[in-house]
Amino acid sequence: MDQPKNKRYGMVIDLDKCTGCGACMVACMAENNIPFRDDDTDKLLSVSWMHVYRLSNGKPFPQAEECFLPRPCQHCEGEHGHSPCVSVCPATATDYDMHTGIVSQIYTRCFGCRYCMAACPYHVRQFNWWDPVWPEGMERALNPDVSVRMRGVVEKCSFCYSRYQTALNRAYVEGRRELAEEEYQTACAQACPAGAIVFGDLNNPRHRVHRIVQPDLAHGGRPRNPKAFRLLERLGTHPKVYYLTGRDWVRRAGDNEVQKS
Amino acid sequence: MEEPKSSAPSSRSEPGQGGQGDGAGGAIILFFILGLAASLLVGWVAFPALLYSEKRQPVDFNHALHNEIVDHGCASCHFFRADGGFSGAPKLAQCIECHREANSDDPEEIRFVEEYVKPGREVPWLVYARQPDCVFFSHAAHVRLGGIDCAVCHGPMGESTSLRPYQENRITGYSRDIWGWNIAGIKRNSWDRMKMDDCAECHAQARVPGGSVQTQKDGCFVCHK
Amino acid sequence: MDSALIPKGVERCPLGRFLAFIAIVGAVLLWGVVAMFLIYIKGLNQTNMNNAYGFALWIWADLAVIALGGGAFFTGLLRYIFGKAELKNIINYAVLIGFVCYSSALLILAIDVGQPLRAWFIFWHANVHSMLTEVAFCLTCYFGVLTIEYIPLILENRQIERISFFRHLAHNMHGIMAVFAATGAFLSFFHQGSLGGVSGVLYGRPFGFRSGIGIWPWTFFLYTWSAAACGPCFTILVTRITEMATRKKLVKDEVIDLLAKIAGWMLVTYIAAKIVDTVYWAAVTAPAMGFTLMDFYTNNPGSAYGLWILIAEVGLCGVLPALMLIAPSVRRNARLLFLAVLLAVLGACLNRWVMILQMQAVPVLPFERWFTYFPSWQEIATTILPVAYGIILIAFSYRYLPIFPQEAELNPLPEGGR
Amino acid sequence: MKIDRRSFLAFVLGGAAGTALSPLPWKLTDDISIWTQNWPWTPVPPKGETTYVDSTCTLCPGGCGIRVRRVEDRVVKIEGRNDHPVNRGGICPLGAAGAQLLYSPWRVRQPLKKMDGRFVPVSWEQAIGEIAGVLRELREAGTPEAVAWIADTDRGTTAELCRRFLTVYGSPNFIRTPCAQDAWETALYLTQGQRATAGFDLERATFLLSLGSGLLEGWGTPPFVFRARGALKDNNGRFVQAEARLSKTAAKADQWLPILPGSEGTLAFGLIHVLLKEGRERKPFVAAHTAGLEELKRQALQEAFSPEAVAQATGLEAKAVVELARAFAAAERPLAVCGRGAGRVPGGLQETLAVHFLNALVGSVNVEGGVIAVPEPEYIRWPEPEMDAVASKGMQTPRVDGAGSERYPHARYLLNRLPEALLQGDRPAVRVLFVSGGNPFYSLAGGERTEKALARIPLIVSFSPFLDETAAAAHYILPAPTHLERWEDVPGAAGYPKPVVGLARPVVPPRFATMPTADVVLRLARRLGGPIRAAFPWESHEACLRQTLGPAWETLRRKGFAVEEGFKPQPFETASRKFEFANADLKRLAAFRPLPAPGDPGAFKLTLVPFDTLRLTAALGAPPFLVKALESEILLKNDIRVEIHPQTARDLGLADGADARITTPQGSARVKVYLTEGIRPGLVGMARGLGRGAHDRYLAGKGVSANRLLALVEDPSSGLEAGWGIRARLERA
Repeated sequence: MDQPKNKRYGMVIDLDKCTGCGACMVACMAENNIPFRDDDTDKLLSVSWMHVYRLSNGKPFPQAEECFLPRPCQHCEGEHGHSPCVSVCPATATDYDMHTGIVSQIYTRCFGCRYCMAACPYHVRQFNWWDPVWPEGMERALNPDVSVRMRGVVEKCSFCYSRYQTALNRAYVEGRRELAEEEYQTACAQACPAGAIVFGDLNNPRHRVHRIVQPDLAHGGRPRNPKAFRLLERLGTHPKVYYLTGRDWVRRAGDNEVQKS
Repeated sequence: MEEPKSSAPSSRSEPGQGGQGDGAGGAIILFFILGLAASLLVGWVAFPALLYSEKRQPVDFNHALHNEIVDHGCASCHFFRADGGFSGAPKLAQCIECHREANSDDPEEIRFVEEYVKPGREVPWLVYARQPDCVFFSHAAHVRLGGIDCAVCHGPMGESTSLRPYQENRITGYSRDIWGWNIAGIKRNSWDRMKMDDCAECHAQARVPGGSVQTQKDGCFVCHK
Repeated sequence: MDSALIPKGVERCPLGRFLAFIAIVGAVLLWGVVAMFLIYIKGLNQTNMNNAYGFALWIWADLAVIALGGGAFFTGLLRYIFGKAELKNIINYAVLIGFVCYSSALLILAIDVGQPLRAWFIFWHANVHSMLTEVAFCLTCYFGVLTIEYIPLILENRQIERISFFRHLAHNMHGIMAVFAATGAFLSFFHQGSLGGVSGVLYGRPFGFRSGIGIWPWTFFLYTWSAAACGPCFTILVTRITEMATRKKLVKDEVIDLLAKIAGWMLVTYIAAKIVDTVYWAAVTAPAMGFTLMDFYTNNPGSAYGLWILIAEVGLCGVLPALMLIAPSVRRNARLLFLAVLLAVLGACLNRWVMILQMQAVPVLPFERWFTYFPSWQEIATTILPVAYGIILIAFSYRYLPIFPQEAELNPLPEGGR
Repeated sequence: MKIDRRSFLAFVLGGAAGTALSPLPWKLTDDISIWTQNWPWTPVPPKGETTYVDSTCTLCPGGCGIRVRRVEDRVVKIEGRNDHPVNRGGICPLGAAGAQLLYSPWRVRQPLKKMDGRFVPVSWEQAIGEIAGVLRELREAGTPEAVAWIADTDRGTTAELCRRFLTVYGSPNFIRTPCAQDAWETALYLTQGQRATAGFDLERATFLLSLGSGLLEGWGTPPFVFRARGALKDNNGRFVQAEARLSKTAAKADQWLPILPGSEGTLAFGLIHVLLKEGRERKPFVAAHTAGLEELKRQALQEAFSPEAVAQATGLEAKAVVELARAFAAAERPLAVCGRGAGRVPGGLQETLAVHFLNALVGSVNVEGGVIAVPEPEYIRWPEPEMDAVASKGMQTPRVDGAGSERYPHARYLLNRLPEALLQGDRPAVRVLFVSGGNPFYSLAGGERTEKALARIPLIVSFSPFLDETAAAAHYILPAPTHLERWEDVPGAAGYPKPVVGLARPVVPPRFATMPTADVVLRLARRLGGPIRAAFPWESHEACLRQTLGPAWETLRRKGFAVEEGFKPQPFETASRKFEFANADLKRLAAFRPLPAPGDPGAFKLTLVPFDTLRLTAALGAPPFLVKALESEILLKNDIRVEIHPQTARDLGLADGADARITTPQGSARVKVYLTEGIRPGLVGMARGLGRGAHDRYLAGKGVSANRLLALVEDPSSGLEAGWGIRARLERA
């Protein structure tokens, strides 16, 4: 069977545009059936595929500056798809798909050893410490395109893979095999009122992500755009989520640096 | 306190043991066979009977009869929706298009009209092929793209004149068709089982190119959600 | 009451006192079992783990007991492959301790997973790239080997031995024990190493990551080596504690001395390698990832992972016991020997702790803070559970099985005794 | 044959072998794992056909276009409409969580009547009948003006029907809940003679100066403002935020001016001072289109507004004030906005006038990239109702809130003055209060005094779909359907610079026995009969909408919105046909004077400043997703965290996360502190929207409400609510 060209789905988040409003988080929660609890204030016990960090430049008032950094799963490519989390899963519950560049997580395969969580430096992986419970009636808002996760498994952002599946379904029914850029967008990119999140195929020069980032695909997708950077570039995880900023301190906050004095 | 010397009875028992051996050997073999037979009976006969509960479909639908009347075969009632999804078991609204009133004096049709059409109640069909929630099955990919016939997975359902009983796994809540009706999991036809391995088998045969880094087969998200 | 079960030629405490002891330890065990069921029923929310601390006390306990259980494979290797015949006097106990350690590890692992009822996926849907897969397979296989090694011991019970089949079985199993010892050593090499790989391969975690030789990171070899070095130390430690508890000499000094000497030299070589590894990591691996050594040890209020922990692990619990153990004078001094093996055991535990717990405490994203963790009582109870279980198993084995071949000789019964 | 131990063992062994050779253990193992993958207590959403319905969000005055995804008859997701001019695909967190409001188990499911302090279900017939009875009595007693109606909007058919009802009934007391538009609308009227709302052409401005406006915290229509800020960035425009706190808006500004709170008006006058002094006003515009500049000069060139004096008042450097004024004047399309935080408190009229003057001086009024007077929609053209004598007499009585009175002739609604009015006399001036939106029992400042005042009203009727604070305090709850279950015309989008009308439609049938508020009004009118009944010739709200919109109905129904793309602002309608910096009306206003925070600075060393966040709302509460998304810097377990500067913390001996007690002249509450360099020393920042007495268990009982600690502050020039903070004390708890 002939196969369409491989995609490398990725995201660019303009940190100078992001306002930290949280629409991406909520849109993600609604799209992906994220459970909520009476007390979700301990963010280390809470499930949220998208987390908005609040970065500070560490300077005193009034030189203090802040920046908001939304963090979905980085969908690391590593070397040949061996992202930090994928190779450690003992039960093949998480995988890197060369056709899309998406790191999958199969909740029914996962048995909750949490090795992947220890492996991920971005803390994108979250464990279902509790049974998900919806107050009576609110389970009606659950999206059937995304499985509800049971207690005891790890979950993470899938780049709204279910939206890819349903978009492909529509395309197949209409006799097409390829998707237009706007046909497959993640919930966060779609919702962002500031237009800070751009999503698309990094392999496709016509897609906005490619045009913005200008990825050097021969070198793990390093951005050629000088304003673009990736989190923890030095680790060699080769994430497919890029960040844009014109502020130097924000850029520096994206990676660790040994001070040469 | 007991006798400090205890080696005597042990040495005494040894020849006795050998003596008993022949007579007891037969008994041992017999009991072994008894145990074996009993457990095989339990495992192969009693267990499957206990594991599944049998349910009848709400309406005994005659596929063969309908297939003769309709113009587009299976697709007449089971079609692709505009959202790319597959309609699956028809909604009452579809049935009503022809069955506002009973078209025959078939008692089953009359009952269907009385119990469902008139009160406007959806028919709670039991879907033999219903997959677990974690599965994303794209009819579009298989039928439109792959050109696979319905029967490859669903068997000659369209030729049936009556709906066979639906068996539900008491533990998992799923249809017996998923594991297959053969309790040993032996399949003779492509539609005999619908477990993940069966999907994978067909994908391997069809040389669906694998994107998985871990397995070199299909990526997990191809069939999961 | 139970004297028919007690090995010949040795004396045991009265049954009443024995049962009282078991009851006390059993209460602790029960506490752990309650916690275990609580966790099974309510889930892992009963722990104080969180999304930043996915691995915690249990994984540490696993790694630690497996390292300490390394005494079994290494003593077996020395006894059966390298022909250190004297060690036959301690091999039984080493096997028993190993059995306890490995069964405990499996028990803890079974509690630690979020979905225990499908934990078998690790075998059925194994991912060959994962260190944990390797650990699971080797661990299970080696546990089987340990069971096979332990069975002849059970068969030597006075009452069981009376049945000729079992006596012959035990005899035959003893005969081929070298095969199992070799298998055990082979399996141990891999799973001890794989456990080292657990943190060593995590290239997203600069604290744990060690660059590799072929497919394995250095921690692979360091873990195997440290298990071989500290495992026998643990065997000696437990033997000595048993001797104290029973107020009897159970193993001759020269046996202990030999094992301690070998462990000492293993420790010397291990700690040398560890120092090289640490230096290379601090000077090359970590800086390439953007970290200096002090990034890992400072500015962590609440975590308290200061440089002291590295000094404690490598110096106090590494170099010091290594030097002590290779000194014959220290080995001859019972107190100093005890101290040395204790330090070595602590060193291995500390190493496993650091490689799992501190690894997760260190923030990798520059804008995150140090993460803190303190186990819940349920975690502590379930971690103590295997200790209680181990004590009970050892107590029963000691009471009813001829674990120590030299015991009768060292403790001649008074005239008129058994 | 003897069955001994060994036979038994053989039997067991045989059994084990047989079991292993049977499917039992293997199938059971597999099935048990499948069971764990589908635990019966973990819900599985039913599959079905996915459809999309376009509608308009009515959760805030924004009026964004939404696209509602349904699976069969369930709403599963709300997204922004890509083709909607206001939000163009974007959506705010509240809008995105809208389905949780629809499916909230804390919705009011049928009419409720409070009896002996508890709500009991009653029929619609009974509830409406009983309320009509009370209304009839009041009319018979000749005091129809004792009925008041609080609504969160005064536009659209529902609001107009409510107001019409009050009018023909005989009460002038229709009150819109306060917002920054109150001040802007008055400013536009006084300077331009236009009855219009203020729109801000943020997308095309090149220099945006915000005087304390939380542009990224809910001010205006959030998706529109957000996108506009992105456009400013793309156009290399400049964005300056003057605010005491490093809010999200300040954090995203190109420059943050950490001015003292409450000094926004002074800064505006200071900038005017510099502009005029240095002759940097846009002379062609000023000469051709404005009048009264001399008067403004007299006012602004006072010593009190010199850069030095302004520096003193704002905490900035004089140089910074001068530079800001120059940069503002030099920009191609400068625009200044005000309305603190999300704009829920109007602020002083003079302050808004100063900002508006600033815009006029640089020519940014009714032009591209400036403040635009957006006319109120005119599609509602109902015939004047026939009024009977009682109604006419009632309508002649002064409004209970004093709006339009001698003292505040230009104010239209002054809800903030209602509590004091209610406390006068033996009998409260209001005997029946209807509340449709705005949740005043929560969102009005003033703490216990406000509560006490409102509690004096003998009959309160809430139309809230949810059990919010106002509903909880009401005597009747006549639940309206949620925004996804009803028809609603949505005229205008807050701050959007063009006239736009949206249509909200029932995306799903109503879940409960609810009734649109407009239909309740129609039914009440029918019950009361006579001229009241005659004023409402419509069968239902939907019928009213159809007839009112006429031919536009079909367009709206098909497209969902109507926008006047080629809209051009109307010429000024003042007597001079110019923008007037001065006129008789303006002259009569009390002079500008920065309002201090209430309280004795000696006893209360600190100042509490409330702030808004998009993850909380005032009226609606917050659906579970918003509470989940709330930062742990704001809420930790059940404790609200207040922001203080590390220096302030040191002075008070408080560490980060420490428990503290905050006390203001209004009250006291327990809080936890959050130390940040992003706030001026001496201030205490507190998020608005927590401390809810009602709502669901995800929100209720968490934190404290800033409104309980704040006092109502009346602007002397307009009567509008102008509180921006209160003196406070913080102690270790």
